[in-house]
Amino acid sequence: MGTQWWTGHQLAELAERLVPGSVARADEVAAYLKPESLVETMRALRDSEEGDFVYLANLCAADYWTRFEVVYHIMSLEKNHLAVAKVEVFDRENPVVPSVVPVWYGAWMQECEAYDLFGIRFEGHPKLYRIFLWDGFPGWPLRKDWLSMPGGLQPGLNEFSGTARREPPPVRVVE
Amino acid sequence: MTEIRSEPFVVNIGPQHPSTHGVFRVKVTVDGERIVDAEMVMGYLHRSIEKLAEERTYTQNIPFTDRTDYLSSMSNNLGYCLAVEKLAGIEVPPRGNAIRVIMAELQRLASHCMAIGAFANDTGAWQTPVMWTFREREKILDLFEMTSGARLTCNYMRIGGVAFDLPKEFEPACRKLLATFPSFIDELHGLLSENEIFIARTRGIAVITPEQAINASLSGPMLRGSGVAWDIRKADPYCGYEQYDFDIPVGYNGDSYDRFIVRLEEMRQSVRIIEQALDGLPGGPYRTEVPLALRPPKGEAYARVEGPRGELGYYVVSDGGPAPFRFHIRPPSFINLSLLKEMTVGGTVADAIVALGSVDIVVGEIDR
Amino acid sequence: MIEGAGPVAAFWGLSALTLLAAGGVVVSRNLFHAVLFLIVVFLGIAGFFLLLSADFLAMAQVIIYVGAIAVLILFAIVLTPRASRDNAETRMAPVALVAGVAVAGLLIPAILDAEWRTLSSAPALPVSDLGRELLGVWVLPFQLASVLLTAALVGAVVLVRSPREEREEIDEEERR
Amino acid sequence: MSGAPFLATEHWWDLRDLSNISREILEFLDRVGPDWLAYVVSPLIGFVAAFLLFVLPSQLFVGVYGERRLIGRMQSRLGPNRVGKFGLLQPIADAIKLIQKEAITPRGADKWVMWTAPVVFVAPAVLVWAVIPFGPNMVIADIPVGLVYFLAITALPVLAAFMAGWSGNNKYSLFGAMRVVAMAISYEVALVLGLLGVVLFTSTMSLQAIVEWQREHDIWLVFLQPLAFVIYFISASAELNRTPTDIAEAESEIVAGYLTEYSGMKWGLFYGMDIGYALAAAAFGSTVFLGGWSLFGLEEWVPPWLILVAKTHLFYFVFIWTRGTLPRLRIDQLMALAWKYMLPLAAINLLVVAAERLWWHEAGLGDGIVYLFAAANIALALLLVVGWARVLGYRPERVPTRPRLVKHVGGYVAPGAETGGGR
Amino acid sequence: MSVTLEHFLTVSTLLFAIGLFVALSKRNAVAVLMGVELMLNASNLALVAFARLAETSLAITGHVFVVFVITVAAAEVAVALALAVAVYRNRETVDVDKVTSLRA
Repeated sequence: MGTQWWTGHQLAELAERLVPGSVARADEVAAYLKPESLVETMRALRDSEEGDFVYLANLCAADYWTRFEVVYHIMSLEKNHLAVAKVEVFDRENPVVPSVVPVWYGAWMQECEAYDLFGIRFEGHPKLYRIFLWDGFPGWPLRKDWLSMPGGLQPGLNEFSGTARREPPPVRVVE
Repeated sequence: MTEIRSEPFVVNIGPQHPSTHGVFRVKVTVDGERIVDAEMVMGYLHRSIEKLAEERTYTQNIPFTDRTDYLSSMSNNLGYCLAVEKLAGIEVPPRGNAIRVIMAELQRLASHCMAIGAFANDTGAWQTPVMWTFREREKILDLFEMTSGARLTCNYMRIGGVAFDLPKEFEPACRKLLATFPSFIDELHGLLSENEIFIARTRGIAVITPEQAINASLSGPMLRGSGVAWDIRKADPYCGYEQYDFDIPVGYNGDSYDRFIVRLEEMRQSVRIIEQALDGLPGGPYRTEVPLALRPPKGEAYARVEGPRGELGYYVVSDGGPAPFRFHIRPPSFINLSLLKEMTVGGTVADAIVALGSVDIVVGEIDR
Repeated sequence: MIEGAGPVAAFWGLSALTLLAAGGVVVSRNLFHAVLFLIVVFLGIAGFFLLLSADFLAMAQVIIYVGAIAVLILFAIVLTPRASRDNAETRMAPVALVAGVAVAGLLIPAILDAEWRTLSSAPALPVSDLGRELLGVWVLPFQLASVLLTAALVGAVVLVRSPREEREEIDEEERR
Repeated sequence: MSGAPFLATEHWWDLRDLSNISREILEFLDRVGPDWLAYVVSPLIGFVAAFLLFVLPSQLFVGVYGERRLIGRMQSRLGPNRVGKFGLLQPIADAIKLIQKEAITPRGADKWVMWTAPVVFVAPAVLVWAVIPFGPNMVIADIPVGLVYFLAITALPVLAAFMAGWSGNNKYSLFGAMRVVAMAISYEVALVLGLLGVVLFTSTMSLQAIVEWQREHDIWLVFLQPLAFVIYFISASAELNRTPTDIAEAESEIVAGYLTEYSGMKWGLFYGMDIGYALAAAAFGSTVFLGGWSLFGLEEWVPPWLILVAKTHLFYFVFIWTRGTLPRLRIDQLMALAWKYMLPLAAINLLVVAAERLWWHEAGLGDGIVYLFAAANIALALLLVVGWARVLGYRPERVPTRPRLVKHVGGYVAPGAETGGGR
Repeated sequence: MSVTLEHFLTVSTLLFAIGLFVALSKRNAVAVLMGVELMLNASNLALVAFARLAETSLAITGHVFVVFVITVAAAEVAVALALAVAVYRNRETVDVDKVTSLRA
């Protein structure tokens, strides 16, 4: 009865068995995968008999000041279990994570959203663009250090100088 | 003959168009009547709710969830409250759970009314189905008003239960509604499901195979229409859904018509669930008292409910403070749109409208 | 001979309308406008037919010329791109003008000069007579005309079929 | 059809036949005025009478008000009920509102074409009424080719719609224009073929004579020609852009079709004349198929024009009804309906009628045989419609209208693995 | 005041001349087709005028001819427009000056 929620250790154990050396660390909640072998691991998890993670329930990013986390909630419909995988990125200037679109097409829009709001570039995404905000929007609004717009500007169209900026502004790291 | 260079031209469907269900825009490239490319443009309604929620307490965030999917505020409230309860380890009393189930299912009825009406409008039925479904939806909104004081953005669920107990008048009014609702569904069945023109317009349009549907993370009626039996109320029961007896409707080949009949059947099942919940409505408290400025322990929680449009998930991260550290909504209609291009390219403009209508999007939820 | 104030006024009005509209076909720079002028010519000719008590032909003129032919021409104009919608003349325009003036200049004096044997009273030409004539004396040409029409339609369909449609059809057959 | 007047009197005050009063006026004018005056005044009287008695009230109060109230009832809402008693003045309020509105002409539009299109649209709507007989003596121009006249005149608004769509410089408008032309050309063919069956039976193209024929034989042509009637109804509703076939104005797809760029009274003319054409099509249909102003002898006591008005509005009610209930077909489905379905059926119908007609006249059978023909034709029509649909692959029993039901979750449900449901 | 056969024939001739000019001078294939239609209409007018006004025992024949002309015109338009569209698709032009592939 009910979905069986895997602990991070369970998932880490399976992932390590399928793709050796793919897990960075694991805790009670989630298994932290290494970005280098992410797509390979995810594909193995999807195709494995035991895991059968055919369904990507949720993909989102989170900002923990020093690092970004990309969270994958993956699920099996037939076996009815759910596991949480995470990828950590420490580069705030230019965060890059491999895209899992080749594994789950459902990641397409959610990766665009994470890119739009966090600035995390998903390498291998067929068309990564700012899905909600316009091109040239200054900064990545869901980052913790995005408190107001650069230059002290407040959100609001009449406050904008009019010249749209193509490049994201330099990020102010608040530690 | 040499290859003919046809003249494709771009037509904007939306953001201001009679059938885009809000400020949503599809840029379609057409060659004659046939669509060769489609591109979604969204974000017109982006309010950055996820960012705003990081600066308010957990209880203050409940009204935000009303305003994401404004057609099913109860389900959104419920999903968020479940996530926070999971995070803070709060138990909900049985009466609260039963009331939540009743409200969520009523909300599903109301939302499907809207979805079916708008979908019939998209196929070109001149306002009649939408007026009929709105008539029934009004009765449900009356019940919401009776209980929560608001019709659309109810803000009714609370962390640990619901905001108020059911008023005395609720049960007779709800039973009266439930007594007439199945006949209304039969009426819709006669008006639309067995209508030859409606079948001709929707059958075989925007077909999604089960493999595609699963791979693209579709959920709700979109997934079930493709023949995949998946319903979070059954798979991962919350609020005591395991006590109720109901079936999962699944479609045949995943076309627009299947998604429509799945929604229609879901309304029948919802009526069944509400009847059972009303019959077995337990007494006792309806809410666990939680401090107003709730400080859940450090950690994260992902809770999901079967919203009218599909898997409605809330991912909440707490850093021990009074406000969520990260607040993410997994909006079903946003992800259900993933396959829109595959559904529309190759069909005509009229088919694209039907395909978009069968997804049942709410732009407030897509853009948040 | 047609007499009476009404018919004569109608004749002069129709003549002016038709010829001016024909002039409009020549001078208007926009091909779409030219077709609209052409429609006015067609309607004027239908008016002439009514004046000459050929009711059925007038109606047929409106149905076929205005309802079908003109609309088809408009359709073809919309199908071709904007750039080729002008109504300009070629370099041969002066020659064509000479030809037109020559035809008019030769024929009109001849017409005015000829001794036409005209009727004093108009013959009655009901539609049923036309039908009997068509299916009696002229039945063979009638059949030929229908064959021609069919052949023309088939030819038109074959001509405008695009390779994509052909490919689709071949694919479909192969699938079967 | 002048014939012997069968109405009781010829007094001018006998309003059962309105031609009495107009004849009085014309004779009076002939006595006092110059000889051309009567010629000028008589068509004016015809049009003014037709407009005052029929078109204007029908258009305003049945077309606009009645249609909105009726559709309101079908949609379980009230409809307009604020302006005047029961909202009866709503159409007038709408007209005033439309006149006040700004008539916008987009910058890239072809101004002259855009401004003439409504005029081209309105003129035929008035001209159509010239051949509709309102009573034994009440027809403005009883021309021998009235039926063809109707078809010819109704070919003109298509042109106006095309002009409107082309001139707006809008992609939706252009879509609408292309669709309206494609529809009109396709449905005209089936329509004419269907009406030929009627002409074969009555051997006349004068509408008055067709009504007389139906009166003499005591049968409506709808019973003799059920297929032709159905084809007429569908084609008329297709050419009028009424809802099951309103793809030219398909609101949910191409906003408002060829009317997208129109506003104010220019739009109002299109809107009003849409109803005018619908009424004209209803009047024509009731004249040709439903016995026109005759009602099995009752027309000798009841004013015949009232009978025609009643029949027209009944016919029009069916238009409203379909509009209120049916979804819209797609353009390729409509084309298929016209070419693959209605055209063959119309051709078969024509053959059958020709054979019947030939047999009737060659064998010298009496008039009573029409009842036999009627029974045969109705049975044949039903058979043909059902049979031809089957030939074209119509299998309603293969369409499940209820989903399958399963008890437990778990991935894809193969056909046959479900636990309940189905059709 | 009266209108005679000559009047109709004159109008018909003028119309024919205009049609000839249009057919010979226009650059656009569709416009050429329109000129041909004008000429056909002019001849129709003459035929009907003869049938109504000239002294002949075969008056109805004029009407029969008009029916044939209208039929042939419809066929011609269908083919000509199809040609114009096909030529446009292949060569991206409907300019008759530029469609000269038959020239050696």
